[in-house]
Amino acid sequence: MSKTAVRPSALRAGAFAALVAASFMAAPSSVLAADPIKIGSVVSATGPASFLGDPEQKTLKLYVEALNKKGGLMGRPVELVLYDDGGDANKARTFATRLIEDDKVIAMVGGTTTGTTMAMIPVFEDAKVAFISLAGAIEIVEPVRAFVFKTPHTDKTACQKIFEDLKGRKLTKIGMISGTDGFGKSMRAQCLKVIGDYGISVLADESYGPSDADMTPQLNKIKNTAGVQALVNPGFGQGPAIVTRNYAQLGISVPLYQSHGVASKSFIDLAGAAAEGVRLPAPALLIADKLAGTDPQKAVVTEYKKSYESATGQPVSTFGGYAYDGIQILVSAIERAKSVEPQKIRDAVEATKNHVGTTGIYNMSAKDHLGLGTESFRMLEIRKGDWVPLAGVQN
Amino acid sequence: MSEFLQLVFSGLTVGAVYALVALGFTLVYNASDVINFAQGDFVMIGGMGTVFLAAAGFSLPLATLIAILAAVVVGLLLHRLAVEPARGASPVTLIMITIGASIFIKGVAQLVFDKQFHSLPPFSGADPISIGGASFLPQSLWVIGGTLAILIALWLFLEKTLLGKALLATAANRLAALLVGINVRVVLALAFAVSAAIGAVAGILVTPITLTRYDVGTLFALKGFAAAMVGGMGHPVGAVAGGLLIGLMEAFGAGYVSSTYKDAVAFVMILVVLFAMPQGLFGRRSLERV
Amino acid sequence: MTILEAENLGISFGGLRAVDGVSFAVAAGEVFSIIGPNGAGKTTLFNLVTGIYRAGRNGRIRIAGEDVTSLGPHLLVRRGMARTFQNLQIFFRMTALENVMVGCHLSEKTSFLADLFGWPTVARQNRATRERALALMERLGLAQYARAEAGSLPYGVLKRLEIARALATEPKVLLLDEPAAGCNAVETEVLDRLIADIAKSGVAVVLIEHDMKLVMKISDRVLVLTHGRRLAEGAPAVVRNDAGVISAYLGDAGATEANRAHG
Amino acid sequence: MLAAVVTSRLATLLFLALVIAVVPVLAPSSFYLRVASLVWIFALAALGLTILMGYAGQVSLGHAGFLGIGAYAVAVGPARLGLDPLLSFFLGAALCGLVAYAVGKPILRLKGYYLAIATLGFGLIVALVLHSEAAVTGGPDGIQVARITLFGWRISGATTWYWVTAGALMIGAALALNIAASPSGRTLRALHDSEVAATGVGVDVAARKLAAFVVSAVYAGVAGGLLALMNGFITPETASFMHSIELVAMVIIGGTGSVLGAVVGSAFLTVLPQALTILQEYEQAVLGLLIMVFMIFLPAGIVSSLKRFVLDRAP
Repeated sequence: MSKTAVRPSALRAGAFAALVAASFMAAPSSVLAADPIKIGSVVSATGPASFLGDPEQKTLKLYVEALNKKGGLMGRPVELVLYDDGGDANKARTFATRLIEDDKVIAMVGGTTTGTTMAMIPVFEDAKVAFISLAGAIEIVEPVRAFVFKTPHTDKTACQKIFEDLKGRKLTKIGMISGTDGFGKSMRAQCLKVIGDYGISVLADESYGPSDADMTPQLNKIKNTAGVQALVNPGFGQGPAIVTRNYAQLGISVPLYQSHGVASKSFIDLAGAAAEGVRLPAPALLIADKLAGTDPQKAVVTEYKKSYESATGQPVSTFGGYAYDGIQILVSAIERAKSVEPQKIRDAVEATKNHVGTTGIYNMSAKDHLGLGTESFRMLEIRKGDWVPLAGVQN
Repeated sequence: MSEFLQLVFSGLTVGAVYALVALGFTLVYNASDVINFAQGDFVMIGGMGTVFLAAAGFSLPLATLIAILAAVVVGLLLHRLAVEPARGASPVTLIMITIGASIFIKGVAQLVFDKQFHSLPPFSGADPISIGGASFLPQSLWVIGGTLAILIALWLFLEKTLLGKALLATAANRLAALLVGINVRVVLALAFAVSAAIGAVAGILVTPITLTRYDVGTLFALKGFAAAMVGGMGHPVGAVAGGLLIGLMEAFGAGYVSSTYKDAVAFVMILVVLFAMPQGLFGRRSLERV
Repeated sequence: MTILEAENLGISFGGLRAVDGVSFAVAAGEVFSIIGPNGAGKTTLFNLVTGIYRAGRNGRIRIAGEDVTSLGPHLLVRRGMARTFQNLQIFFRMTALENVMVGCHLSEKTSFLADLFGWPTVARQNRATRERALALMERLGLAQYARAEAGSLPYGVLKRLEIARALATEPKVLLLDEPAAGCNAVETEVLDRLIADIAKSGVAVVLIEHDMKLVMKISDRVLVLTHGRRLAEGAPAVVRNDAGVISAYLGDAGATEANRAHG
Repeated sequence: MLAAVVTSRLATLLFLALVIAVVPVLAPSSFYLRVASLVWIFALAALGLTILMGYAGQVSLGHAGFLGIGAYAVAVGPARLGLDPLLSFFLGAALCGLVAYAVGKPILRLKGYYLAIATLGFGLIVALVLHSEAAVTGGPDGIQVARITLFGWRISGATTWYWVTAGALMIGAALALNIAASPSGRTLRALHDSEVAATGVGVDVAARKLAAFVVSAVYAGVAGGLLALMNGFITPETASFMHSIELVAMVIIGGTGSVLGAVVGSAFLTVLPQALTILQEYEQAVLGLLIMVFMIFLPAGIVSSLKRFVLDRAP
């Protein structure tokens, strides 16, 4: 018995050693021809936030591909080192470490959700490498962290845009139904913060889970709340589409406001006829074809829309647009810095001025690592299955 | 009253889908003692398959049929290539295999389909029907009616056909079934096929209401499993009752308690039921035989 | 001295009265057998006595005079009641020795925390338990199987292993449910001596058994059950000749036949 | 026999120590140390489940709930209650034990799949609370975790955390092995095989299950606390259902009931996704496929199946 007792552990040793060895050999070692510039990215291409991460991933890949076709950056090819964190903050953190320690990237564009972004921030701050986040929450850039930037508008501006519109229609009592996902919860909190400035009050405040299939119970409650003059739905993914359908099903007559979380044309397809009359704040990207020729964003928005839709066959989304803006800001910063030194890249990103993106026009500074104002949002209404910019709120 | 009615409609519609998934769990469990966590993915295959086939130009009925067949093929492959070779392994190992299969199916689905949400047009219009101050979509009737139809068809199949009886016999006693000449392997494959078909039909019925995506299966598996357990594992009527109960609890939870904690309300109810009846609503109170 | 007293035990399953108002008492050193046709309620009676089923409202169980009616099964073991099972309940993934060592667990002086932190007392306790279990296995002629995985042992050995495990709890009363089932003549012979030996050591033995030869040979008293009720009770010779017992076992025709043979 | 148990117990620990000592030597960058640290942390949680599932045979599909409680304790304690991070860490582990006691008492009466669904419900409710009570937990966006200082020494850096987590795993493994070889371990394994028989020799089955549940919850809580402290940031995702499944998968894939199995299982599911990134969009499918293949061909888990394979061929 004591003889055989040694065997299993010896075998265990072998098995474990093999596993460990396998893990180390598995490190990717794909090398491009002329010493490429490595740009890192960690996005949630799968998992609950894949609705955001998938277009981001595709956009980044397409952009880098096109960039390399045009001869790359400063005469060197660009390598995009892209990892999928599945929406898990812990995995995101691991991949961030991998980008820094193993892949030795010079900058990073990614971080689909606020959670994954916040988990990765310390890695880039410690390594002193610029990190352009694609997530919404204001905490990412407030307080300002030396190496962290972001491209999406904050939820606060979306709320302000909605409330401005409500105020214009003299609607002051609203019902809210928010997703309990990061996006919905964060936007709800931001809306409640600024709502007082507009003299608007919330009479009914409901929520739904990220994968809920039916919101009639919550909407019915709002419907039965006396005095509700409008309905606001902060949320992303399938939630807003189902809310919109249930809203129509219950025959709720007050106006419905969605947020920039609906993000793409597929919302109209999913919500169908129920989407008629829904209003939302959105970046210029959604109405690329309707922009006036003089609109400063016309060119960039049209270009991105064309390249994305022809390559993927899917409608362009604002989330992909964030990634597009992020990588463009980075590439332009590298060009201006004429260097791949992380510190210089960071300085150049911070110096971004009048950068016309799909989301808006960026003017960053040492105090503002986002650089977008409310004017980047346009108020849209859905009419006959298409976005229609509302007059008077266009800039 | 109208609010109560509204919640009932909502709960029954969602609950009917849970019931169908739970029914799939039950069929496979009865025949093979396997808890098939890929059951929810059949729902996804049904919905996504129909969406993409319809988009590819197939007529809706034909797309539906092919999608169901696709789910059945996947179910048969799952049985033949993953469950059958592991015969005799412990239940946890078999569960792990089906979880692996579920991850695999989702992984393939995101390649074959995409990662976007999709919908199907409702079968008979989108104009809500109003009853007693509550309104619901015609598609809800399709879901509830479809569930009933499947239940009746399943009952007829199990009680009136030789094959169905073979399935029941195998469920009751595998060895005895083998001894009386039932081809147990065929029967097990049949159980996987039928449960896959039921899952796919559920997916097709519900997609016009709830939308679908490559990874909706996880949620359905979770709720369906809970429904099967609360009803009493292995009991078809229990599975349906469990599904409807959970659907209703979620609706009432959201409507009367808190929309944030509605899932908690449903699960607390499940716990209460299990404390009172440790074998589920319809499970036999088994006295330990020693 | 009376060790086990069971009074008026009864239970129903789905309207069927499986055991109905059965009472008996067993003294130290006595071998008390319960016989009856299949389905008479013998094992159910055991389950009532050992607390696996709850005795009916009027039922009472006493061990050495203490009322233990409402105690759970594991507490009854602490009071000195041990049993074996009709369908083997062996710890199949443990060695035979470990099976018996688990039986010693009540006499082990250790706690979960001590075990977790591996205090020196644990090793000492392990050694003591092992020795006690080995001695017990020796006594039952199981020593050579000590290190074998229980799942690999033959049926007859496992039957004895269950007895060893039950004895490890140091019972005052031992309930054996068909110990001779599936045993060959030689094994039955060994069992016969073993049971007598256990009884001689002062343990009250309650036996369910179908092997009538064995029952008649080693029992001090026999209780006959049929349809959950007591049919007869007494010394083996008395019960053997009871007309009711014969008809219950052999049917009425058989009873007539038996009568003729006697007459 | 006892000698054999002791030697194999020592052998397991020595082997584990050897692996722990060798990894830093081979690791080309601190990224590998981080991955290894994660392996040790999840192995610790899986070890807790090994005690519950492998020894006592009781399944829990809600153990990520305890991971979450332990993790949020070290985040919420200092941030909202002004507690010392180290104190919060131990309080978190203790809280896991308490919660496990309160929850386990009623639900451990349930058996098999019914217990599975009840624990699953527990895990979901924990995740839901962490998600919803944003004022305390920070909601779905997560919460910052204060860095831990020990006698004026700030614990940070991949190397430091490597040794901290490895040390925790060694302690956890030693304790788990202690239990296995003890009277309590025997009763756990006994009730795993037959509750009726265990009761029949006087084992208080309910109390024993509860003890195993509490200990396994504390393991998960400690693992969660370490994870939060190491990452410096935590989201409710930690307590998600998929994480519970992952922990169970680690135990089963590694080899139920084996201490090294828990470590191997944790390594399998932590290292594999890192290795599979080269497959890009095929990653998920291949991961699922590998899990299936391993479970079909090594049904008792990697460690246990290989052990059996060798023992069967041993002369």
